[in-house]
Amino acid sequence: MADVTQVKTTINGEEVNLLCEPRQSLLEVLRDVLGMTGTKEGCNDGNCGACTVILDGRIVDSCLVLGVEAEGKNITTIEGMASPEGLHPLQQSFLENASLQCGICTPGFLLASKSLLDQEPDADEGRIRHWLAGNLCRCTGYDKIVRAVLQVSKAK
Amino acid sequence: MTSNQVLSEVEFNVVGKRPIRPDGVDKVTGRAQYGADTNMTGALQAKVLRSPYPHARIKSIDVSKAEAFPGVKAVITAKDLPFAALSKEELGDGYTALKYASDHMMASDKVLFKGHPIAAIAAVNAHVAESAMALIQVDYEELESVVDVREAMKDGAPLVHEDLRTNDMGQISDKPSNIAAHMSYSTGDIDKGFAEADLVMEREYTTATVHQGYIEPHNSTAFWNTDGQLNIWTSTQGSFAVRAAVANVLRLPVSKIKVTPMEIGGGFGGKITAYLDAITAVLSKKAGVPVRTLMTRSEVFEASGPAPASWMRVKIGVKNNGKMTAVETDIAMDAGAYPGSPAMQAIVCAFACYDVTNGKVDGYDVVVNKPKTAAYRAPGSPQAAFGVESLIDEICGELKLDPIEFRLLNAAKEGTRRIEGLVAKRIGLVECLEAARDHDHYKSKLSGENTGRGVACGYWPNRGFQSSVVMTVHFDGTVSLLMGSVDIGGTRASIAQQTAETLGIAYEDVKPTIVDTDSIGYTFITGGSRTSFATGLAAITAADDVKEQMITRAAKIWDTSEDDIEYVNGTVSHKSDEELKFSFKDLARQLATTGGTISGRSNIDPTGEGNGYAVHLVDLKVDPETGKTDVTRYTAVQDAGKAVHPGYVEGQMQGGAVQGIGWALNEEYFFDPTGKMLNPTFLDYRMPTTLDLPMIDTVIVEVANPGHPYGVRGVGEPAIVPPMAAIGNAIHGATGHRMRSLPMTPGKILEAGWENGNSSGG
Amino acid sequence: MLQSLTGGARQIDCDAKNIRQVIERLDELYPGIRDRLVEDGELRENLAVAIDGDIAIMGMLEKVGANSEVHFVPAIGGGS
Amino acid sequence: MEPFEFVSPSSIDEAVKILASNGDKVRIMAGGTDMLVQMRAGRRTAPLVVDVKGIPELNNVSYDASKGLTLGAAVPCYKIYQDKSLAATYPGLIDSASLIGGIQIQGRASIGGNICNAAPSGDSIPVVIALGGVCNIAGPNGTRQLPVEEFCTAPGRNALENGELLVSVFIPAPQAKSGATYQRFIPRNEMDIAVVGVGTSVVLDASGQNFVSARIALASVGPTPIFAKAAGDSLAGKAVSEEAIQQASELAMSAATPITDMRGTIRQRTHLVGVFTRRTLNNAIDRARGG
Repeated sequence: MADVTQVKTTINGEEVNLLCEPRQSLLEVLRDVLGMTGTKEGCNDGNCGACTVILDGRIVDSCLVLGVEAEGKNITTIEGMASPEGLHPLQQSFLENASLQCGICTPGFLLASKSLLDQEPDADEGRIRHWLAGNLCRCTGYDKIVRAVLQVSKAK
Repeated sequence: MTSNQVLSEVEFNVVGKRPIRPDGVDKVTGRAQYGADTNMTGALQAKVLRSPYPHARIKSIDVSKAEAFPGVKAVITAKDLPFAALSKEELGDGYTALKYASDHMMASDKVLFKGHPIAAIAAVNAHVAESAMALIQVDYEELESVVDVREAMKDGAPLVHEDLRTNDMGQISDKPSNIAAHMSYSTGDIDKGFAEADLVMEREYTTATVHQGYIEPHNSTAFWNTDGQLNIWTSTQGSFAVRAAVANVLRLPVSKIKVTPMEIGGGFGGKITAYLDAITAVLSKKAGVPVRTLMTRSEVFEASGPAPASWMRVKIGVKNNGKMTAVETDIAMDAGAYPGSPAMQAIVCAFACYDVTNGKVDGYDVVVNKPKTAAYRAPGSPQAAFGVESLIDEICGELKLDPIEFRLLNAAKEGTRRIEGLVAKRIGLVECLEAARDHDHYKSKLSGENTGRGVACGYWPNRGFQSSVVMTVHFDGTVSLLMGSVDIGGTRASIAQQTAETLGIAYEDVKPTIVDTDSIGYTFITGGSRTSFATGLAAITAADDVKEQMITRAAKIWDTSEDDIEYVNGTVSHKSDEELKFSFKDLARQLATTGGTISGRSNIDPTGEGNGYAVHLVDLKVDPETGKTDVTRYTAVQDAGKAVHPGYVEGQMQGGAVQGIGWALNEEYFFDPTGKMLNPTFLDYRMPTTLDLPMIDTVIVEVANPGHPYGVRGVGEPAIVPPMAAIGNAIHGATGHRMRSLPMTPGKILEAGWENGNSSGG
Repeated sequence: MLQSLTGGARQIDCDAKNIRQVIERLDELYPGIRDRLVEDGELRENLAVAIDGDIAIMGMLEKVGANSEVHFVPAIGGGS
Repeated sequence: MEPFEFVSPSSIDEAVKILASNGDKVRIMAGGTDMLVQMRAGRRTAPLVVDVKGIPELNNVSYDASKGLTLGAAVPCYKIYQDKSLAATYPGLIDSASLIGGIQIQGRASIGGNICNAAPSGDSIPVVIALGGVCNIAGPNGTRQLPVEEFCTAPGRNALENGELLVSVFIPAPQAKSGATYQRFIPRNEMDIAVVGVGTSVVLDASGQNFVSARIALASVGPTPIFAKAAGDSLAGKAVSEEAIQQASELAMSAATPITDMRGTIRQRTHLVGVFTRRTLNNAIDRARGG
């Protein structure tokens, strides 16, 4: 077995100590080491966005980040999006707008949308479409996803 | 910006509303468990070694080094499948069918496509399994391959299967061929029909291999216990289909296999075939612990089931007023490595939008050295519609006829006999065409240079098939609904709505659960646009069963005859005594002390499915210097019969339209001359992104299906049928070029310009 | 679709109570047609039978009325 | 993926020592967006991966109006386009940085990494060549400079010697009345590899009516990004005109040596070089004029 490295990182506000091999991606670490399966694998080469997480305030494809790179970083995954008080407004909006069909791409879209509205609370349709172009959805044709984000955006 | 219009005549309490789906919260919080999310104690991870060649004979496989690799727990090849030990004599007529099924899962003598499984390894983790794969030594004898469907049909083409003979409507040819089947239907007299025509046009069309493109790769987790029970957890459109496929290949009684359907991350027809389950099971048996196999994205492209490439010739004769006098088509579909393309569906769907007096359709199912194709949303119909609907547009241009008026003049309607012989019942094509004609989109003026507008329509028959539902009334008045239909895009919601409507209770009081194959009766796949219709009917029937039992219970409580009691809108009341009345909840509370709970059940195999029709309108702009097409406006019109949850019906229409836009413009498998796929990634298999699309307008037309109490028709499939022709027709409007080959890439549009004499622009 | 066996006839009238009998009558008229429709006593896998426009689910046992119209049609599965 | 060791040096010296002592066995990783994909696909292997994002000089962005921009090799794209002053000064660079991959990729991918990856289609390379970019390279024998157009030597190969590391890219301060643009042709609108990419920069005279100089570079039409020197030089001293631009675009087309593959044909790519040379020149001229 290959050697493992200790990594100290923060995930959804909790400090986490974990062991992983250098070759394991952050996606593998989340899913296989930590059992956090909300982050999905669609392509494992950065072309679908299903594994999107927020790393130090920026969205990244967790399949293209090594687990060892998480050392000292702050990570938000889909498991950290809702609070005990309830769903994030984007999660609620996705439900109300029937913005998911199979739901496999949904965690990635939600985190990408959250990071957009965190930075640009009044993002318009064009901006939303540009920001979400790294996330593939095959079920919806995107219409209802874009509408759900628009509903939460302050742009009217 | 856009409008979503529902044309409905009947109002229901729950059906037709837009409640939040029961599985919604789990899916927006990452809690929903998909197939890749299983986490069994001690589970191994498996990898599949796949053929690098599209066509080769396997001379030998040596797995000894892989078996010795640290961390490897089991290695299997086709020798570990039951087929290897069964003789032709034992299997008799079933030999070939089992050989194909078993070899498709793991090749025994020949590999027939790049990506064909050769061996599989279960190890402590996927990296170790992958490293060990490199140690398996396979000695191949490369064979000449055949990739193109028409090349494969020629005499002298390399044979994919040496023993395959053409099945010509039940008659088997005497010499081997790549043409697995020929099928043919006709009606009237086409010679006479063409002779009567004022204009006859004939064109050829081709379409490329495309993939369903679901975002979740195939997966399977299996545990074959020492007591002989095999458990499988997998993402599938049909848990019973997986059970049947595994039972067949592993020669097990179905009772020994329990399949638990996990949440499924998209299917579109591509997750019906069980690619991984049997080999994962055999690995588990060998290793004695659970095993999980996950495909990579490139494995999905190379070794699951794309939709076939096709060639077709279409000939249509019309009078000057546009009335069709005769139609004819030949369609050849590439089945991939094993027979089974949807050529039959293609010829049945090709002219189903029209009232055809004289027609002949011929289909060819052709094997080639490519992955075995699978269903993809309305299988066969989109390819056929690309040809037929493009040629109709060309005829309309020639005769200066409005394309919607042309279609209205020829439209199939109730009573129209289709070429395959069936007579249409109440269908909504005319209503869809009228809705499209009257839509602001069609009435608006197209403006700007290099812009075009296209129209096309499409058909899918929809199906019934078996569904089972069990529902139990709890003492608090809620209802647990158990079903075997998996939920790809709102199934729980749609079935819960029909249940609540029938019982006259709140949608929130119905709790649907999708259960394993031991816990419910046989249920056909979620596919064929059948689920809201057939499983919905099963739920309605089971709810009726509950209602009858509730009446019986009330009769017992009131000590009266059941005939004195009626059940209306969730209230059980005495017909002649106004004092005697139970709400559903009140009566449910009484169940505990009057004999216990009530369960309704139904196992049905319904007919009465309503055919689905769609009409699409598209505006687009083509950059004449680059050939790139931008879709600027899109309207999808479709007859849903009755939209149970309009939000998810719109979603099906939008999703189908956008898959069609991808198919039209950019999606295709690139093969090298031997059949190796060159672009097995989402980078180069170019599915549309948010930035490639406008909002997709929808108009839900509701022409009630008489075969369903709420009028429901299937909606999943018709929406992918019209887009390719609609876009091709619009590109003609924008550029003057007729595109007859999918996809209509920028490069092809540029070339069409060069062929038509435009300078290369320098 | 089987006109090569029926000498081109598309429509054939016959007396029968169920599909099995329909096929027997056809086979009497046009020997060989049974093998094209039936395998191991059941309708071939890719074949369905429609009676008065409805796909019959009982296969060979499906009852046929006096004036029923029977069609042998392709069995069509589906995608999404 | 085969196992590897991972080190994260914190200084250039440390990195150079690791690189020099490991020779072929080492891969340098910045954003990892190309490298991890290549390693996973087995196209590149290495028992040792050196993450250079912890080295301060590689994360540095410094702009001096009199000299120019020093862009650390590991600076991710988003930091470039989010920097408002950079966006105003180097809009051509922003064109590239904001179209590499999607937002997720831009959170990790760097211009330096894009250049080192040396793909013929590298989207950042043409405009950096057009802007006169220079690679600052550190190695066992100290530092050296190399024009960006000389850095890529073959598909996936660059001019770094054993033990060397790309520290930063220097881009000269823009002259008055200058402008630069990068545009590419892709079949979709995002998330694609350039079928053709063209980066151009122009310097106009004070009137804004005449070219002082111009540089044009091309992506995806040869084994490496191509500096189409003759095409740019043809504009020097000429009045801004359709003819001059057309002539430059024809020279750019003749500098292109594309192949036919699944992403495009020779004829299509050559044609598109012409189209995008004209489009980028016109856009760069607008920018130079302050439009």
